[in-house]
Amino acid sequence: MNNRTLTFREAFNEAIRLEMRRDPLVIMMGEDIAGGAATHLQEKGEEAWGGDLGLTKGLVQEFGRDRILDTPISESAFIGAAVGAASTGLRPIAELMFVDFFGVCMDQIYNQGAKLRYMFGGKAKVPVVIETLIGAGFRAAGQHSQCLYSVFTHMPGLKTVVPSTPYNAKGLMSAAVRDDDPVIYFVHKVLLDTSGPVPEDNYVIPLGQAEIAREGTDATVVAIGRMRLFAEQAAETLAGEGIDVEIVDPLSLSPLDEKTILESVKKTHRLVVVDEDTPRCSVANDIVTLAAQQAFDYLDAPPRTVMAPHTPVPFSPVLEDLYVPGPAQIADAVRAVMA
Amino acid sequence: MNNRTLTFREAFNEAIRLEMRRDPLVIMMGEDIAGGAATHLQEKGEEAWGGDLGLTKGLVQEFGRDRILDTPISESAFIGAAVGAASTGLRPIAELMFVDFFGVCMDQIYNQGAKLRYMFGGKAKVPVVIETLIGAGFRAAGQHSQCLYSVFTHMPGLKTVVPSTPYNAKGLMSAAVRDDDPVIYFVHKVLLDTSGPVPEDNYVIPLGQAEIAREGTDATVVAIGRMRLFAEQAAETLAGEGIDVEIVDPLSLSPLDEKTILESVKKTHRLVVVDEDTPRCSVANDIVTLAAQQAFDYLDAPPRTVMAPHTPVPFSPVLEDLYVPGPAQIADAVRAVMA
Amino acid sequence: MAEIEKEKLLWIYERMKLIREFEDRASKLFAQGEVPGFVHLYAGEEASGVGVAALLTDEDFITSTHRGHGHCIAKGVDVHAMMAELYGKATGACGGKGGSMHIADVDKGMLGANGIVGAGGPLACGAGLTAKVKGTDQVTICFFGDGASEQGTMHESMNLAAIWKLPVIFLCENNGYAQSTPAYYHCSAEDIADRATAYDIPGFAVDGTDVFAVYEAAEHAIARARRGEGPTLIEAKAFRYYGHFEGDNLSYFTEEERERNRQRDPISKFRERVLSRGLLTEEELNAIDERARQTIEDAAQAAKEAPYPAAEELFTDVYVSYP
Amino acid sequence: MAEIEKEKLLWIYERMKLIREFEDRASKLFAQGEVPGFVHLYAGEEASGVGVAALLTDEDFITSTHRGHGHCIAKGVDVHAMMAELYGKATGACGGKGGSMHIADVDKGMLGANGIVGAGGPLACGAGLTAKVKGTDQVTICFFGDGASEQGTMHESMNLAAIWKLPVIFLCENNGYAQSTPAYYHCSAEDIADRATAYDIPGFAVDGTDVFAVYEAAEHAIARARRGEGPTLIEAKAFRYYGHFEGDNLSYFTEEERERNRQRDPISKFRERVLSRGLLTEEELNAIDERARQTIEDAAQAAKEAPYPAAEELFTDVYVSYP
Ligand SMILES: Cc1ncc(C[n+]2csc(CCOP(=O)(O)OP(=O)(O)O)c2C)c(N)n1
Ligand SMILES: Cc1ncc(C[n+]2csc(CCOP(=O)(O)OP(=O)(O)O)c2C)c(N)n1
Ligand SMILES: [Mg+2]
Ligand SMILES: [Mg+2]
Repeated sequence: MNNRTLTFREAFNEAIRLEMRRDPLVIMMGEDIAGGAATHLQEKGEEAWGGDLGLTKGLVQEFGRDRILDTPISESAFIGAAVGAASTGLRPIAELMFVDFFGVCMDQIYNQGAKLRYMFGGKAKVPVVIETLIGAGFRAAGQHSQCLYSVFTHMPGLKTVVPSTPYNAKGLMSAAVRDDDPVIYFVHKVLLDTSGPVPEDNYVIPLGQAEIAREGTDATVVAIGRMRLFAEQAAETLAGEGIDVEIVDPLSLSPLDEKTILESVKKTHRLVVVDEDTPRCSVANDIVTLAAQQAFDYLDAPPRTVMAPHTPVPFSPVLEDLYVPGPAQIADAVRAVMA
Repeated sequence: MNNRTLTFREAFNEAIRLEMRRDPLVIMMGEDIAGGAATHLQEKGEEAWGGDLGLTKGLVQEFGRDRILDTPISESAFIGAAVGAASTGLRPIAELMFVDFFGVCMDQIYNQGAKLRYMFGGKAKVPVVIETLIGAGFRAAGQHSQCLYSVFTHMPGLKTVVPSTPYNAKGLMSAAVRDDDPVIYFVHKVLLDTSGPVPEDNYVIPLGQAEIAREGTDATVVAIGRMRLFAEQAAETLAGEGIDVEIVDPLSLSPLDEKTILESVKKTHRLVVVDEDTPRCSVANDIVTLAAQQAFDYLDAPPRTVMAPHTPVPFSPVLEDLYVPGPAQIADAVRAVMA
Repeated sequence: MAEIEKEKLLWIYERMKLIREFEDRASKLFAQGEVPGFVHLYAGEEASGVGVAALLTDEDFITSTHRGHGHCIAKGVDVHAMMAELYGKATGACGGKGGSMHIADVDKGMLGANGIVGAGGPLACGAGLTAKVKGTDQVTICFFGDGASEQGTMHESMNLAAIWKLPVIFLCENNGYAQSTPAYYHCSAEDIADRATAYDIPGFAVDGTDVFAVYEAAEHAIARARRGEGPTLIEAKAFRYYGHFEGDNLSYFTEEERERNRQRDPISKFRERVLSRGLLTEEELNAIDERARQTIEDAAQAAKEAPYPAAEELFTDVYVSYP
Repeated sequence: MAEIEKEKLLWIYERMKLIREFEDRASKLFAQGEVPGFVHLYAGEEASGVGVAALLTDEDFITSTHRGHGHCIAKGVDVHAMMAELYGKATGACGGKGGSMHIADVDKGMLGANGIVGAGGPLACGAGLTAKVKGTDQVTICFFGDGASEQGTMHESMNLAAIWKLPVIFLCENNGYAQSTPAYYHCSAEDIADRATAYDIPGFAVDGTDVFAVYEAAEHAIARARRGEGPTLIEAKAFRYYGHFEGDNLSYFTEEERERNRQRDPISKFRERVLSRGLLTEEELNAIDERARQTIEDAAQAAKEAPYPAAEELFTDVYVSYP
């Protein structure tokens, strides 16, 4: 039954479950992902948490504490351990609870995990997955609400994916676990409770393949992660105005599916990029640059970007709601490139 | 005598010396910047190193060990200490020996130093300078040769500067020390022994102000840091072919002098951006995006970028020389936008 | 038991009660959907924050954690400004931009709650360095949790403070858990205080529910720091009444554990002590109870009615200047 | 003194000599401009790398540092491939892409020299985790310096290895300096081995110029690790003959210090011991000297003549696959 509905959280969890059943070399580690070692619960075979936001619920019951490892608050040590384990034969998944914490462990990710293979002349591989929460909307303030996937996308040796629906969340996780390179998998916290159809079989969505979320002819909107949902809302509004928008969801940021993006732009002649990350040195600017360099003669209007401002994420609900790009700004940007 | 000649290293050192004389609140810390605490040298008032590449030679003799502090190999602790000291009344300069080490201390830089002011609602300021070595050319391999200024430029709350000559190295350091925001000051190691005229007085080059390194009418080449020197060589060659290149050196990446860049592009109608950093989520793509969005109708050809490839920096001299963009590639890119 | 004059005893009790009232109220407001975000409550740990703050002036500094309300109140941050910050209102301590995890008051020496575990260590070294360079006798207290003791920043900071002889007291509040993970699982050391040997500095483990014990240990450490002899590590063993953050149902606590905790309540413990020793009277304590309740009541009311920040505030305070 | 059979004694001496010859040659080649980049030499520290490696098989792992030549040779990495790597030649251990600071040979369990101080700690935990999950008896040796002991990663790694009981031996090579900064300045602990108490694991400080002492300590630690009882911290106190990297003139060394170091030479020490005890003969040792000299001579010659990598190599090995 292909129209079974799951939440993003359930789809994510199911992918890990199926991959861990498939391959005994897959293990997982992170803070509270088993849910604390509180003995009275262990005895009852129960778990306390299953991860801060419940992403790993139930995994420890099925796979036990030898494969689902709670860690101390030592991101350098355990994410580096995942890298070291990957280069010696396991296929670890490590949870960096919030991407905002990359500042305490980035060396192990970008100088070790990403570069060992190159520096060793191809004589090593590092099949590790690091999954991490991103994004604003939780009133979690400046240090728990960033996107930051641009920083990881900048790094040679890393692959970066940003799922947007339960369906692609599952397929991209299976692909990431089976991939032989380090993959950083970004989960937007606001998407966790969204739901959609998810097949039961263990399918894979190849890394580096974008998805046409909506076919259209008048303007191309490239929208990353949660922004895809807002782009779809904006497209509805614009349809009412007779503007037929095509929405491209890259899914993978590195490798980036340049072909699909360029084909769409060459068809519509207009480009708007929507990205919740801050503007400087962003994936959005990569995509504008791609179009400006390789579809220059096709563009009928200057490409637009709809992004968060160059500010930290504010706590106050009224300010955070202004911080996050929304359907209205997307619609305005499309109208502007159509003008 | 305004035509006194200094090396980049000497100019950098002189700026710190003059600022430390000017303001007793300025202190400096880093690994081996005093030159080790070897007592027999202390007694003789001598220093051993004056920094890994001699940037801080002589400072400890003049200012003593209370203001020039050797540190353990604890980047999080001492760079965080510089941030904490800045927010409580000092104006510290901290040396992150090589920018490649940002992965062990980024949290203190981007989550603390960069955001305290915003998160505290403006009730703090963090006048800290972090100076760090960047760039390939030293056969220093994958973990000692990166640029990475794009990562810092991405972060709201940070200012980033990349000097290119002894003259602007001195003026930008004085400006950085006097600035009330966190400034990351990037020194390309290959530039240290280059020399040029440097006035003796303590002058300032305002942050956010680009420099027209060469006036021209046919094409705009925006070149960052060491790349400016290569752009100048390419411009000589092209002049011989009747192509009159204008070279813009941004000096500051955040804030970026968009006005000067746009004026040049609107004048020449052609843009080439030269950046030693890797291409994804780069400053170069920011500048292409700037032109594509705000000078779209002025561009007569697709903007080009000349950058390092999306690979780690290789050790082998033959490979590293291929890795670094050079005058020939810059000239080719300019010819291409002229065609 | 430490000799503490009556004025100070009254101050200590009032601060502890203010914290408890503030946290109980914050918990209700979160449950009612009045206050959003990640809210980490300090109830049960009042004795460590207040026991140390009793020895500080506004000139001294503290660095805090995600669980910072108690540290703020102990250091004298205005509870009205704090409550408004929890709401994200313009009248908040940070104008609503920081929220519970980033409350700060630099003028009061409170260098901020912090969303990053272990991040306070380096910042505390910096505040200590300022005092050392300026030649003042200011001290800095670095509060951190048992879980934070596994973060590399704390190791680096204690070593740096030790070799530079910085006037910093590292105060580890061991409440037995890092989120749902017990200290006996995440920490290899018997006592976290044992780690002082790694830096050749004094280390004490004290009952973090006994304000007199905390006060006594802190008194030695602070005096040592003011004399320029460097840092001390103090481990205060306590517990938390609430979940890791509001929304956590504490499923990992046993009933015995909850009961044991109730028996150790720092506020009841203080009351018994001062009453049995005749240091304070029922009337004095009850008056404080009533005042604390009223103060928090007013703060919550005022916060609820206060305005949200103006839209422009999104863009201000990123830089001092940015052309 | 540890009982070591003759075969092993000969092996130990040969490895130590190979390291010394390799480093002396590398120093000359750098001075002649033949070998570029940052080159950190191990001469003086041979006993620690070899004393531990004598107890390992190719199945066991080691993580190394920027000063990795000695660890590589001790673990059995081919010196021809190493020398070629220093030149950046196609025949190098990493095809010329890594250089001195990144020599690796995963098949030999050598997980790489490392340009980042302290980065080996987490990687070593990972190798230990692989052995634990797969249920093998492989051990991992994490070599790190005195300076690295101040890096947060080492603290986190020792705690993680302790609570997970990983088969990892943390071997701190204390040569007295981090670049030009002496350990007595950067390190607050009396002995770095004392830090074992912070993790409730065994800790030993040994004479790192005495291969027998290192062997003995490592024997206990490795047996413990293979039994699944977890990590051990060993501090081997030695010195380095050369500067921090080639080009450093050692101005921070006193003449007395240089003389003291010469008196502690690990290779002479070994010779005296085995000769005085009649375990090996002059002839046997001299034959090894000659063989080592010749091997390195040949390696240098071959490396000089080897081809550089092809231009395409710049773009290969970034990913296993990248559409
Ligand atoms: C670097 C980092 N890692 C993880 C987290 C998520 N986190 C927030 S609080 C916490 C537990 C902290 O435990 P402890 O230090 O004992 O403080 P407590 O919550 O018990 O007061 C964790 C894991 C974080 N905020 N920062
Ligand atoms: C994180 C990091 N910080 C600083 C450096 C620069 N650096 C390279 S080696 C070194 C000294 C290391 O000292 P130690 O650990 O004692 O090893 P030794 O050189 O004495 O063998 C330093 C500071 C680095 N490579 N990585
Ligand atoms: Mg705790
Ligand atoms: Mg050393």
